[in-house]
Amino acid sequence: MIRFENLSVKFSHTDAEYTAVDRVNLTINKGEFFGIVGASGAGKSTLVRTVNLLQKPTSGNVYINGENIVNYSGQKLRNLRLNIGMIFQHFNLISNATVYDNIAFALKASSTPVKEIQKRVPELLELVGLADKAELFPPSLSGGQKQRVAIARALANNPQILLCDEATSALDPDNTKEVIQTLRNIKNHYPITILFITHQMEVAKSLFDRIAVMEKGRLVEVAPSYTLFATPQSEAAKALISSDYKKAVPKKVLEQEKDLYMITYKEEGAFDPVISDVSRKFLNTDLSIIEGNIEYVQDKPIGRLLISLRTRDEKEKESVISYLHRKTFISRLDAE
Amino acid sequence: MIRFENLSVKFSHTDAEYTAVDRVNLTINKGEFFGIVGASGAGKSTLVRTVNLLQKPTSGNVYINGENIVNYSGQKLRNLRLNIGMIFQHFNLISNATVYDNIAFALKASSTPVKEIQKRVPELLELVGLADKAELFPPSLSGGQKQRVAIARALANNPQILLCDEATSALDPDNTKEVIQTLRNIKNHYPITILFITHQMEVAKSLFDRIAVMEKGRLVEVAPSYTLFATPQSEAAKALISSDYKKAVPKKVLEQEKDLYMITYKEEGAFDPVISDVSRKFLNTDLSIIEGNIEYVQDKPIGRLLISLRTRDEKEKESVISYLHRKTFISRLDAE
Amino acid sequence: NDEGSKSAKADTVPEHIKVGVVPGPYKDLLKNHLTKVVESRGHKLDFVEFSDWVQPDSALDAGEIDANLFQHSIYLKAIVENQGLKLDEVINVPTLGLFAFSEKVKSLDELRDGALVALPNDAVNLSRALRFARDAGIITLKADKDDLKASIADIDKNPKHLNFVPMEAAQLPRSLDSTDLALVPGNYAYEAKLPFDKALAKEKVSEPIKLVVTVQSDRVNTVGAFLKDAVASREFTSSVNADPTYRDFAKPEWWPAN
Amino acid sequence: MSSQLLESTINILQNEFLKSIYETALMIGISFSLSLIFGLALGFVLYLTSGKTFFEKTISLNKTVSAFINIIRSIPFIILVVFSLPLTFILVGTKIGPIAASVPLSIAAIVFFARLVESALKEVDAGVIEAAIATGASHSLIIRNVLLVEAAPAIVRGITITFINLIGCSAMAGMVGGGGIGNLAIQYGYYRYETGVMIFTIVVLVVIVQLAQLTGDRIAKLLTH
Amino acid sequence: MSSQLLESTINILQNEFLKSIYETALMIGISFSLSLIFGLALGFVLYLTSGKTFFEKTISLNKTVSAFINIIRSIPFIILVVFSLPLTFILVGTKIGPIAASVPLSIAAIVFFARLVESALKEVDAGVIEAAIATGASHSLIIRNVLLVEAAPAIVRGITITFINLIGCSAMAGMVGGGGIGNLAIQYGYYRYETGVMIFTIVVLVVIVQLAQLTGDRIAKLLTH
Ligand SMILES: Nc1ncnc2c1ncn2[C@@H]1O[C@H](COP(=O)(O)OP(=O)(O)OP(=O)(O)O)[C@@H](O)[C@H]1O
Ligand SMILES: Nc1ncnc2c1ncn2[C@@H]1O[C@H](COP(=O)(O)OP(=O)(O)OP(=O)(O)O)[C@@H](O)[C@H]1O
Ligand SMILES: [Mg+2]
Ligand SMILES: [Mg+2]
Repeated sequence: MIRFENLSVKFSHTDAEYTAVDRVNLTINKGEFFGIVGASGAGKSTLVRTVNLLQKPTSGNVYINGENIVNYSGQKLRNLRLNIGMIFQHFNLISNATVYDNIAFALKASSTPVKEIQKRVPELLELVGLADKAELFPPSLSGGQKQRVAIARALANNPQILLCDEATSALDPDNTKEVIQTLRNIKNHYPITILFITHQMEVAKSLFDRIAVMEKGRLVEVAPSYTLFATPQSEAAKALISSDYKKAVPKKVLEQEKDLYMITYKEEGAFDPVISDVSRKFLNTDLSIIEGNIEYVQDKPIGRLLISLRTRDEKEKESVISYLHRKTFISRLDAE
Repeated sequence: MIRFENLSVKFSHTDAEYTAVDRVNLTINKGEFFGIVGASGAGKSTLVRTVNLLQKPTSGNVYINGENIVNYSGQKLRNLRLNIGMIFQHFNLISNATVYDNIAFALKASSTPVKEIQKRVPELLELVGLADKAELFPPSLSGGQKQRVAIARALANNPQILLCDEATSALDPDNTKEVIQTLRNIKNHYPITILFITHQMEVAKSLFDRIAVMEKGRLVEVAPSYTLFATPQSEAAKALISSDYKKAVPKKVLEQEKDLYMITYKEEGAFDPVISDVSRKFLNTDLSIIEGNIEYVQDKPIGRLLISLRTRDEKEKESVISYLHRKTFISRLDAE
Repeated sequence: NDEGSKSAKADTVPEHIKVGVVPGPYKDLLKNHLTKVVESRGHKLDFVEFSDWVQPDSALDAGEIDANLFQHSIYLKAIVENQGLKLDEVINVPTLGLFAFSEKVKSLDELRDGALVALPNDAVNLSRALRFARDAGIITLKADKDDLKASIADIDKNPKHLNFVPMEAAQLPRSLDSTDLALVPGNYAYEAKLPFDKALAKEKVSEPIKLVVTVQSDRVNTVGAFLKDAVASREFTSSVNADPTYRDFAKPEWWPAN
Repeated sequence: MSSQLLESTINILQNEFLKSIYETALMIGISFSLSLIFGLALGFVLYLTSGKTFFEKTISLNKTVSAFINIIRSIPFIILVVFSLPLTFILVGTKIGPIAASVPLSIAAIVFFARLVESALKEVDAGVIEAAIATGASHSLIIRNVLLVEAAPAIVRGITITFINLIGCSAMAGMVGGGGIGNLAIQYGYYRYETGVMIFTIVVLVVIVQLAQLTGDRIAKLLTH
Repeated sequence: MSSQLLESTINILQNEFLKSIYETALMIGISFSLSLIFGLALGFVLYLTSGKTFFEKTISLNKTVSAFINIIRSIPFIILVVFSLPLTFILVGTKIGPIAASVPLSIAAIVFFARLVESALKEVDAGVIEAAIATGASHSLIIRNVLLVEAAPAIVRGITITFINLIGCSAMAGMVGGGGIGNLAIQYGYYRYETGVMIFTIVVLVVIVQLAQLTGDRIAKLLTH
């Protein structure tokens, strides 16, 4: 559906040249929820902006439905854009137009009949929970409200492709969930393809089919969400995903517990009562969960637990560990 | 240190009146990291903006260090503001001034000698990881980079009070952690008071001493972070905090497991090997962790696990549950 | 169409005669003294005011007005030559000359070396002022090539090294405190109520520089004759003579003595 | 003011004032409306052809229009009046009177306002325009619903400035027999030392200008959010 | 053009051109510099006193200044010249010549530019100003480092417009013996039918205006980020 081929974007300053996107190759399938994550300044926004040619690539190609669009212009480009909704990192609302008119604008862009606009705008406002703010102007809106207007505008034309640049960054968890639910519903209705930049890993987990990790303009990792969260490969992905337990768990606790192990459940064994089993098999070793997180990514559980082995029998410990080895990934945490 | 007394802010539109902040009473202590959370449009930004009088309250008072500031003006107000750093939800950088000059501006505001400005700006840039972007102009920065400039500007004058309006919303988790670490370090050096609005519960957990929850202009809950996350009282707080497990756990799993219980560790019992104990005491019942999260808020663990009781002896189940009752908060999850 | 309307008009004297004027004493002259005469003969005068010296002629040539009164003979001749306009004068009227005024000196001889002399900057009055200065003996001009076009550059001898500054004529009376001498066209001096008897010198208003009533060449015998007749009438001249306003105006040669 | 002077003032005003007001209204009415329409259009042309955001390869068109505007703006108004006489005759069939005077006034006001419009459009936030472009909207929709709306306050301030400038310029309409209040002030106040008439007409002008300014400011404020 | 006419043109230009250039340079130099300084200041006064962001209770000051500016802008330039004569005399000791002409030119340019500055400042993003205010910066720092910087491109465009307007107005300096190129065009070209001189001077004016526009556009672009 969308294919980046050796895509680079460079910016030049005075004499220096800065490569914001560096030879990216990537294919995004029709109907996919595709996430892009990466550190601030990694080039995510720049990459996504090439899809509707707001950013002309310096080199390389972008194929949409098999057609290379980098040289599109005029009516052809406009038709392309009519099918692509975009939510901007900075909202970019028309400040002297009401909320209603901001959304109506997108509908006018696609030559929607007035009657239908009058029907559709209230629907969209309802969708983002701003039915009572239709007549306000953007400067009177809160941050999250602005973002929701931007979301409504992007969805107005039932686009085939939706580009979201941190579309939920200004929203509280509740609203975020609603937006995600909305996007899911839309996806259930027709095969919209979504490219979604986010820093919110919660969002990434619950939304994406696959995720690309960017670092300094490069694509360093592309994987299904589950794989990425379960077994991140690149340093960049690890940095983004693993909440830093060493900092999260208080020093006092880390010092107190001598034998700390990090276990990560393998997908197959996720529903086995591992801790129950171990406790019964090895009576002299208590397993206490110190910190951890077990959740579902793409309907599959991902578990990561920091456990303390409190053993009264050093030899048994070995056996516990090797037993756990069979059921999970396990690694000793160096107290350091 | 900061005290809101019966504070209200109303906006009027044509004829309607909108109450954005509704009779808020709140005291924030010196040196406290104070969080404000709440749904989009709840009035968080409006409340915080009264602290440096960017927003004049409609009624009520704001005391800073015991002095009511709502009628401050002129030099007195400026002096107050010199001691208050603010990070805006929309960054608000001077677009025609370089990153360097944007930060230098705050230092000039406090009449810092030129020599010192030349020393301090690079330090601040280093602090937010933008040393190489000093000569760029804001429109060439990525979203996160802009936010980091705004952070550096707010910190420039070592303010006594720091107001952060979603100061890390555009940052990736890694950068967010760094900023939080930076704020913590600052706090270790001198008793800065921080008022921080955020939607990122991760940030809330790791940063705040106390948290206020706002809903429709009202303060509906104020509690130490631990208490709030462990035992949220208001609906608003619950909505923000509890990740919605019913949605997170796939339907298939929920249907498959008949006996699902949610257990929440009590602070005292958090380090006990509860699951180990139960497994050994009740040999006919396996405990499998389906979903959950154990983490540290204010250096104290908060645990919440969704467990499945797979029993081969219905009578034993009762005993398991009452055993768990002694050690934890436990409630049955209705399959529904 | 243009031609057609012209010839149509050429036959008759219109009921409303449109006269182009520049506001000032000459408009008043017509308005206060000629209107009655014209009305008594069954016609009306409509004034079209202009504020410059080019448009009234081109409007007349285009047939947009029926006559005008603002220029003297020499100017008219030059215009006719330069622009190929088909205009003719029919009669001249009492006219104010130029006056030399000063707040600094009592006579022209007292002018210091390098004194500032202000003159009108429009071509008509400028050349006139230069000739006036020549006649007053403070400069000489180069062998007269074209009376109407004498400009500062045509000054030949300037023994006192006078510094000539051309400027808006109406500005001359207002700037007397900034100049040593100002050569002020009479109508502007008149409007500024400068005392004519305090003038250091007075232009001799020769016949060709008296203002003339002008019409299109092909209407000399209709509108032209009508206006000439009205102006030359006893009613008009005695009415003007009775008005003290026109005491200092140089009367045309044909003007009756009383 | 002595009663005699007062009488003269009243006399002149009775004869001339209504006519002058009418002439001014006519001249300003025509040239102001034309400058709004064509100045706006020309300002948009300048803006839309200036970069790569809207049209590509139009830099040469932009330079041509810009140079054309600059040429007109270079010509002193009095000479512009002369230069435009042939055009005036073709357009309105006469070279004199308030309607004829409206032609050079319109030309001057159009190019002047065009520059103000261009300047106003250049202040519109690039992000907002980009968002509009991203919807696939046609240029005409973007012009009407984004550029015009966002630049509206600045354009209204430009309209105020243009109107006031026109009032000033229209004083020179006397050149071609256009008359008008400004000319009344000049002819009677300046050339004929009728101070009473001058003061009165200037007061009228001040009132008109002040009203224009207040109206403009109010509208600009209403349009700013 | 016949060789005789050409000779006459060359002759006139030899005599007058350098002097005219000098006079124009003098008049524009003085009035342009003054309008930049005072127009900018007045524009800031208008802006800063207009709302509650900077000064409170200054609405009456704002209205006074605004009315004052409107009064000046209401007065036809030719009458402004007369009105300002006493002031001119006090300031420069003479009522004639290019320096004297600079006084009314400056007055007109100052109030004109002040309005453009006001308009430019009103376009500055409210959030950016708010952020600056929140730092506790003094008004003067905010003016220099925020308002001036953010409004710079629009102000530069305003400077270009003012400069070009001044070139146009300076043609009227001939009124008080100010001379200048515009006056040369009017006196020789208009009144004396020296078409050669007129065309030449207009070409010179067009070049000056075009250069001013290009320079202004370039600077405005450099200042926009
Ligand atoms: N100037 C204004 N005029 C009218 N209503 C306003 C104005 N400013 C804010 N509001 C309204 O006040 C309410 C609170 O806004 P505020 O910006 O404080 O919300 P918030 O809690 O910060 O939300 P968010 O998390 O989305 O930023 C919103 O409903 C908003 O529409
Ligand atoms: N117009 C420009 N000129 C110069 N550099 C630019 C320009 N636009 C972007 N950049 C640089 O390109 C890099 C990538 O920017 P981009 O906006 O794509 O980052 P991002 O991944 O979206 O970051 P964030 O998460 O912070 O929004 C940044 O370092 C930025 O400074
Ligand atoms: Mg980005
Ligand atoms: Mg907010």
